[in-house]
Amino acid sequence: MTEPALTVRFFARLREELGTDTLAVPPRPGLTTGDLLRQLAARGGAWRQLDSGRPVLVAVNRVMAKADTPVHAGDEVAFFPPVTGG
Amino acid sequence: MTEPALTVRFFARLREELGTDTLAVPPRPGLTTGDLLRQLAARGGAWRQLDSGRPVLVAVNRVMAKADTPVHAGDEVAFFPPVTGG
Amino acid sequence: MISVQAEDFDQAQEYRALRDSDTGTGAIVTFTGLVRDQGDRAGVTGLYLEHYPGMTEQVIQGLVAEAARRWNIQRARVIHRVGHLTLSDQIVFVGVCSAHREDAFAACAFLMDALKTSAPFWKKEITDQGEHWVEQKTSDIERAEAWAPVTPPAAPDPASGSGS
Amino acid sequence: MISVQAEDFDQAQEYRALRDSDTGTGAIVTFTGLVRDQGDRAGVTGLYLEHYPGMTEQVIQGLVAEAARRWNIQRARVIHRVGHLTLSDQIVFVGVCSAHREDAFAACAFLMDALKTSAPFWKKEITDQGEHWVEQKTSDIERAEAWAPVTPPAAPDPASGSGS
Repeated sequence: MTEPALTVRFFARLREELGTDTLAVPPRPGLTTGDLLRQLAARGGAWRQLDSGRPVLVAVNRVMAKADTPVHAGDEVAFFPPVTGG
Repeated sequence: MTEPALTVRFFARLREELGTDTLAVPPRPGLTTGDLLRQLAARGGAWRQLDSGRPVLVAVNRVMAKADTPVHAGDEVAFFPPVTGG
Repeated sequence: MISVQAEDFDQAQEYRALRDSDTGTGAIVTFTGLVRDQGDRAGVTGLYLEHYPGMTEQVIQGLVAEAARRWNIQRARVIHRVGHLTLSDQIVFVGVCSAHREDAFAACAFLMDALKTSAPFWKKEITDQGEHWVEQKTSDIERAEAWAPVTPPAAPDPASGSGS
Repeated sequence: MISVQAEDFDQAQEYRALRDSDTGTGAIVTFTGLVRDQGDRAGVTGLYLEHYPGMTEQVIQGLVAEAARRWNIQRARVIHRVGHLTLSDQIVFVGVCSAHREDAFAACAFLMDALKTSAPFWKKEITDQGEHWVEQKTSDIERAEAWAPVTPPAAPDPASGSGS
């Protein structure tokens, strides 16, 4: 039985600029949202903006999370710009 | 030609307790709203409450006034309890 | 626009009028006050609202003008009913529209707080046990005074006759 | 009750529902947000609103629960539209009823401020010149933080990857 992947989602400007709304990423023990963000930024190109200092918010399983929040197999991790509803 | 009287009006609880909504009072040089209030209180009975320390607001010609606001022939002076609308 | 009236009003119609005013409108805040069963005493079944015709309208005009000086608002509408009202009846409406929500919220709350303490209306509550004039609340005075720092001093001294 | 929907809503119907809730209701405050012609840039003709389905509803439920803990309110209704909207369209509705106006005003303003900064919605403005994602405003963050003293700390750290 293979371990379920992490689902990574992007919204709004990030979704558009990365040209992706969902990715499956293999989990790794001890992985945090911050690790995941840097790992994605290392893809280069538009992905670099994830690690550029521009604010990126993160939610894990639809709850706001922090850069040191651990992520596990099967989790849904979402990265998005600061929210602008209302 | 006789000088026009002061019109004195009462509202709400005062109107009810004094049994009066309008009075004509002869004007007097130098009269203030405070003088008028004490003069009316001197009638005794329910009128005493005007000078009893219970707050009484006053308007002269439909604008809020103070105890030392002068009143003149023809003015409309109104006494009433603190307001409770809204 | 200001109305002091015995008749009921239609909140939907007032909202539509505020909404139609300007393509720059981003925020509409409305307040509606209703007759509730618990006032100064329990078991309220109705209200009688007295006012000082002529002075009331003038005071409210002044409050709306002050709101328009203090905040960036596009339109304000005030309706206050008078006479006999029953449980759950609408008493008062204040609606404000603005480009921004902070101005609309502040102007609407200011108008309500100021109406409560400076417009010549008086409420008598009718209960199963009889009727009584409502007492002015210290909390209402404090709320109105909390707006004061930017307000020109306009609050009246009570012309209480108690001595000097 | 909370709705996140593409369809328009009827302010009048929402007001009626709030009004019918309780004979103890003394105050109803409503906020409606509209698409205005001047946003981050001038000449706005429409908006596109994206959200995070599932998370959005959960966040708003949490905000309404917090409002109900902090103020004495009888009912709160939140509607937020998503998708394509045009000039003067209704975007968002927050309606609150309470015995007292101070609770209704505070809860309604809190919900709007909190929605702006913590619910996962993103606005793209459409103008004659093209389209652009709206930037979060410092003033919105400050307004939301101004409610913080009584709020349990729930604000997310940006998971910015910029070093340690």
